[in-house]
Amino acid sequence: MENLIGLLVAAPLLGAAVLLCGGKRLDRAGHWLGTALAAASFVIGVVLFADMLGRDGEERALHSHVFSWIPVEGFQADVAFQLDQLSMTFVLLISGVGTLIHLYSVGYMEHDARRRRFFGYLNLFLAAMLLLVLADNYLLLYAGWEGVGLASYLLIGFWQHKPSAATAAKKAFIVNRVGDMGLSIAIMLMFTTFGTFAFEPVLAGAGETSEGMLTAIGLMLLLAACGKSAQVPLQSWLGDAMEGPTPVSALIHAATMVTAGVYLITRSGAVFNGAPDAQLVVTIVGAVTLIFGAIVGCAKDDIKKALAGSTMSQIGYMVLAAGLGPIGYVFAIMHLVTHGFFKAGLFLGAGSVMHGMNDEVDMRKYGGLRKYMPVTFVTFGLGYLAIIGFPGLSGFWSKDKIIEAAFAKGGTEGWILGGVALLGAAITAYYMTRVMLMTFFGEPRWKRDASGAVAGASPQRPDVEPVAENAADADTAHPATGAAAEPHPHESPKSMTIPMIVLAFGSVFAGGLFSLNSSFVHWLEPVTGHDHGHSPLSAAAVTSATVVVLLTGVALAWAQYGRRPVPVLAPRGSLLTRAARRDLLQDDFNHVALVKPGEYLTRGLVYVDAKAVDGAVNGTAAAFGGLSGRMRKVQNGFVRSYAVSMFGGTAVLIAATLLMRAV
Amino acid sequence: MSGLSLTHTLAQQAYSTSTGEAVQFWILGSVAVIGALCTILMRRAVHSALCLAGTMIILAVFYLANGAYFLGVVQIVVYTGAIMMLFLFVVMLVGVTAADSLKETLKGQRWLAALCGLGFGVLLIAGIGNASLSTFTGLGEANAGGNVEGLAGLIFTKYVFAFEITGALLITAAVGAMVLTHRERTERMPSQREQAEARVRSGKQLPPLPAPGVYARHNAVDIPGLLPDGTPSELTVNKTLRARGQIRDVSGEALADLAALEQRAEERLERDQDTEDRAAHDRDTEEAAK
Amino acid sequence: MSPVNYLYLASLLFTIGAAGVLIRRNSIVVFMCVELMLNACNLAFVAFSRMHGNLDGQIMAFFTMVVAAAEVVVGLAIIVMLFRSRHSASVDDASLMKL
Amino acid sequence: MSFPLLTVTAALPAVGAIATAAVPAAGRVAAKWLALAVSLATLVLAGVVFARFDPGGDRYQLTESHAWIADFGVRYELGVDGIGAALIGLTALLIPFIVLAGWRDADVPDAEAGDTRGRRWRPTQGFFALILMVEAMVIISFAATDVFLFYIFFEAMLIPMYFLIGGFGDRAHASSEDEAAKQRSYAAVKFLLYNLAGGLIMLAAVVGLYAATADQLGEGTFSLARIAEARASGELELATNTERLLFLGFFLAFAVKAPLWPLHTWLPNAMGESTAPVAVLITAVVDKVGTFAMLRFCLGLFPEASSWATPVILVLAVISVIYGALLAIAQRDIKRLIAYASISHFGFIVMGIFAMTSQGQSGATLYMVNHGISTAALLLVAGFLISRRGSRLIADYGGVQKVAPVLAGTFLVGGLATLSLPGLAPFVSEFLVLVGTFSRYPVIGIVATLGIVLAALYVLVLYQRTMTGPLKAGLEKMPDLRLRELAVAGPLIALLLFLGFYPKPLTDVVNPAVEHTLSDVEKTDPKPDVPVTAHDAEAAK
Repeated sequence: MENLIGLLVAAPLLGAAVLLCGGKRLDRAGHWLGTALAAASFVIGVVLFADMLGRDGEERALHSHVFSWIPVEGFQADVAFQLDQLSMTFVLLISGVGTLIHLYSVGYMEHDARRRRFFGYLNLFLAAMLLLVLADNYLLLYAGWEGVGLASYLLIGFWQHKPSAATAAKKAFIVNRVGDMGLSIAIMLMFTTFGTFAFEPVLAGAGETSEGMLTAIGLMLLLAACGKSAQVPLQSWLGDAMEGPTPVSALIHAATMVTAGVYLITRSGAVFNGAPDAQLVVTIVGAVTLIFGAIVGCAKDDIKKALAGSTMSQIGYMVLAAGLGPIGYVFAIMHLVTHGFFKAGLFLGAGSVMHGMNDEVDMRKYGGLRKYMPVTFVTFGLGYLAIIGFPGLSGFWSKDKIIEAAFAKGGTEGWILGGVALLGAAITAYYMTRVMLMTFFGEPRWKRDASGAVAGASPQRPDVEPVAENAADADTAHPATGAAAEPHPHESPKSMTIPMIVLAFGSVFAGGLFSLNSSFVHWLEPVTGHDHGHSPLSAAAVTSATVVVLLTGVALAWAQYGRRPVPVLAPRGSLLTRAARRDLLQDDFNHVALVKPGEYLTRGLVYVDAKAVDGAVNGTAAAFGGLSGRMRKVQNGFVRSYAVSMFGGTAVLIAATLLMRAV
Repeated sequence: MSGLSLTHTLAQQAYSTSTGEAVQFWILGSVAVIGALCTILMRRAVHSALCLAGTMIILAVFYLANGAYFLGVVQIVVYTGAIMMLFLFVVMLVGVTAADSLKETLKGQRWLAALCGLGFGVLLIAGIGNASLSTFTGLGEANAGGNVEGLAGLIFTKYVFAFEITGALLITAAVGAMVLTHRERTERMPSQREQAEARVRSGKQLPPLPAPGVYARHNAVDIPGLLPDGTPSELTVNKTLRARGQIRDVSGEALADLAALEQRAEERLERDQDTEDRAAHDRDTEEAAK
Repeated sequence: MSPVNYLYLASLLFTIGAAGVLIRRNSIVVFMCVELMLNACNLAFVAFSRMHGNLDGQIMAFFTMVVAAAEVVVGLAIIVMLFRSRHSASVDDASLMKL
Repeated sequence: MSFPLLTVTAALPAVGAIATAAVPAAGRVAAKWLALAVSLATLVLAGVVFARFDPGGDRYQLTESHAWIADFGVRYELGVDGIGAALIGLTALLIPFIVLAGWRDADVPDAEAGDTRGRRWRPTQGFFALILMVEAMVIISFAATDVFLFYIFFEAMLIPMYFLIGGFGDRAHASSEDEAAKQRSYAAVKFLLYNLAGGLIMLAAVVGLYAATADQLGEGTFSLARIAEARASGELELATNTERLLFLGFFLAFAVKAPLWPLHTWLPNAMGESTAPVAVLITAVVDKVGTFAMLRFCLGLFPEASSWATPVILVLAVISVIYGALLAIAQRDIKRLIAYASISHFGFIVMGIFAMTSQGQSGATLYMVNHGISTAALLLVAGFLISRRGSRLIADYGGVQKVAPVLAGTFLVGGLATLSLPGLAPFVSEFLVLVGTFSRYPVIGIVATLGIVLAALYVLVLYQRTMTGPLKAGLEKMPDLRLRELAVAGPLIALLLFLGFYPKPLTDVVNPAVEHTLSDVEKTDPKPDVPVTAHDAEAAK
């Protein structure tokens, strides 16, 4: 059984290798190969899952040592896997949802000349993510961590010829790098403290070291988590990441990348438990991001950006929960899984909508689509209900638990966090309803504006071009949008709808399933530990509060977007709205605080290098040259001046002799 | 007794010199210095040479006074006689009149020279001054057997090798001088025709230069011939004379002579005139008488 | 009067000669100045020989004269050559060593 | 006396160089093939060296020792420890790629080639001969265990390098050809002067070492073994100041070669002006001699002085790391950008060496190898790119990936290796260096970690500007990698991946050598505060 664990990672990795190195001859079948390998890793996962269920709680963890990676005196890094319940949860989520997204992409990308490479990247993404969650030491996790960063870079920038895409990809990678720096420092701290960085000894030894050290490690880990999970202050890349093809967004947001941070924190629970200050910071970050993302989500008209905002805030929920310690870990993961389902569903739905509206993303140009794409409508709707936490659906169970846990933290913090969580729930309900209404209800707004308005509108996929076509003129003409004068909404092909349906099921039932005599809690308890805390409010009270706020949110949204028609051109909006449209000025801040100074610094250094460092050397050289030039003048070739010097020299000699005799 | 007086006189001679010598030293010494100064300050090499010769003669006298009789003579014969003549010879060869300006061309050279010279002199004199030279033994017994013999004794015994070597040196020098000054004609001498062509090419004066002197009234080489208008022509005089400015320009007097000549011719013609009148008048009166 | 004065005179002449070497441009005159310096030395030698009461000093002077003679011969020959080659006796014109 | 394997390994390229140079002007292609064959044969020999080296064995193996200049105790002593073996392997490995990549760089139009100005003018032959000559000298310096022997080749290396830099540049990058030539000769002279200056200082130190040994051991010696033995037996006790001065003498020379801030300014010129293969030769092969020598000679000969100087050197190293990265970001010229990146990486290497921990030094050694390979990959591909457009300016490129996806892909992999992405070789070494430094000097370790973010910046900015975005006019016809170029890029990338996932073969060889070095300087790794054994991990469960 242990040996299978390696295969989990190996399968998609193999796929990536084959697809990327395979060359054009794989163009025809490549995507199916990729999907198959993703599915294969899912199947293996299921097998292992079954096997794991066979054993009881404590003995479920599997270990497999593959080979010794970096053996240096005292520093032993192995490629070794550890499959416990936590990892298993992720494996299933990643490979499952991942496979669905592969399937979906088959349809979504079929017009794309570089579809083979796209699937290669997708496989790479899965492989890296699986490596991340299966590693049994932090260094290997780091490898997966960066691998995810790379894959996201490749996928976000998949349409490289679009400067915006390339920039977004670079941004994502670099912001993540900042997080990675945190992770590597954390690993170094572990190494110097414990002499190792394998999970088990570190987490076991966490109790024995000082709280200060634990806090340091915890904060560094948090920095890493912020990078990957797009938490404030490293959230800025997430929005731009929408430049990637929609399946990528779905993959990044639902199943893989952004969840890594939550995984890291939960995995390192022992460290955080020992460092309350670190935990507090985690919860604060979570809470802030929660609101931040929600507000951004309210303002965006781009459907994907709106969903991105929601992702941000949902991850905020998870981080918040993870920060609560043993009370929250389980629910963080649980919300992560349910969120995996419905967010994937939502994104795929959004993608399907765009697919139908030939890549229009502006919701203000949607409207009344429910008649044209029923399947999308239903699945998207279910996802919507799930995410706002409509009682009975997945989101409800997980989010409700988190809010409870937040209150259960106790003390003022408890109240504040709980309040924030509730507020977040309300806002979530608001903006998701807004998305829903603007997209599927109301009268169609895409007919109203003259043809070409849609065509001209910011195209998402200008790259869709016949394989044969000469690449050079691809960015001058965009066949996909250029051709279509007018949108003709239609339902997407099977390969796209099926995954959506599956995910919809997930988003409806998963939560309930998990909460059934709290099976999920028991499932994870051996790994993360769990305690119920003592909530100042009864569960019922919290639940009802949640329901109330979400209804208010929905009502507000309905009042604004349901009753009166939605203007096609966005109104100027309040200051907050405008700020939120610009992601609450995060980029402007970064630009002013980091980019500009950085540019000046580098330019200045170039000058210094040329003038000061190099100049010092050249200056010395010049000085010598000048000096010798002067000396040269003395050798004027006139006998008499030589004679003078001789004569003077004699005089000096005599003077010297006299002095000597005088002394 | 007498021996004692002898030693006494020797000591006397040893510690100081006779007053006569002192007088001679002070007079000739100052002259020598002046000569030296003139040597370096005269603008014409000839004058320098003459001054130097003078200084050397004075030095010869000093040698004699110092009991170096042989050297004194040699000084006069060899130095003043031979070497200085050699100098003069070369000066003539180079051109006696080439008076070089004493204007300094090298920047600061003169000041440096003055400074060095001054410092050097001062140091030297200071050195001699604080050297303990108060006591000295005269050449009394050294020259006892005669100065020349003494020298000869030394030269042919103690310094014989140096002597031989100097001999060799002299020979070498003589040969060297010849080699240096001897000019080997490496190329064929240009024929007359070639010279003529060269002259034409260089646009020089083709016919021989006009002879000096005027109408055979003068035959001195230092008198320029006159052009038809009576002005003197530089070409006719040797350029050395020209350089020396030793040209006697006689054009002026030639013209004066001409004027005087015409003057006299004038007078002569007038006188002939009135004699004829008188003659005519006489003839008339004779005819009237008849 | 003490014969030391001869030494003073000698050094004076020597200095004058040296100054002449430095100041004059005409190579012949320069050469004369060198001679002057040599003679100054000779005077000093003679005076010394008188002071020490032996003739070695005079021998030195003698040799000096011989060497000076040789030197003059060669030197003047060189001057003549120079004059032939560049129609000038100025030492400053012979400054080919200038960079 | 066993078979002189090392001598032969070094001699082969030297002979090959002469043979190549002797090829007549007509046989240009023959010369190329000859050079390639020789370099491959050398690679085989180096492989044998690597295989024959027994990690468990003595410190120096395959030793050869002959009296050379008896009067000055100079001996012809060769021998490799793990570090030397690894680096000889690297050198022999890279040269064939360099030759292959420079296949056309030295060609001149047939009109010029052959008999010009009455002389037989054969730039191609010269180019490859010089490269082989450099290889020979580098191998000797990696194998020399006699200080004087090392010094000679350390310096002699400059001569062929000078001609390679000054004589061969990529055509028409500057406004005019002679403008380019002027910059080239400037770069070459700068390179020569910097390294000569360092070398002369070292010479003084070498003489000083001789004097010291002669003074204390009776007869002067340059032999590492002899000196180490004397030091161990207490015969040789250098006075503190003497040792420090000698150390500085050696270190300066190596710091110029390495190059370490602020002695680095020759590198960007040299790498910028020379052709890509020569640039690789500079940064990936020749400069390694500097860092290698720090490890073998500075630490080996002057332990106390080394630990005395450590703080300053570490600060300089970390400055190099950050400074190089920042300047790389600001460059407009692809090659100069890579050059500054290399400066940053050399900072890491020096940092690892002087952290005096086994992780640091093993990391540094791996870093030398990995940086060699990764830079070679990046720079050679960049060279292919430049040769297509004839310009080194980043601004002249854009959207290349549309027309030349494979080129773009290989370029990206090379870049990712440069920013040390896990799974590619440089990550292993860089992380080892960081950990090794951090465990003794946390602050420096953390500051250096900034380097990985900056690295991401300059690599990705470079890639974005050249490869992505709309296609720049004039690039439409740009061809993708040719077979020869693939043969260069492919194996290098494969190697990067292999060493990234399985560096064990290297570490096994390197670790013992590092242990020896550490024992020289009498340093041991700092112990963790709370050592956790697997046992109490079990207990905790």
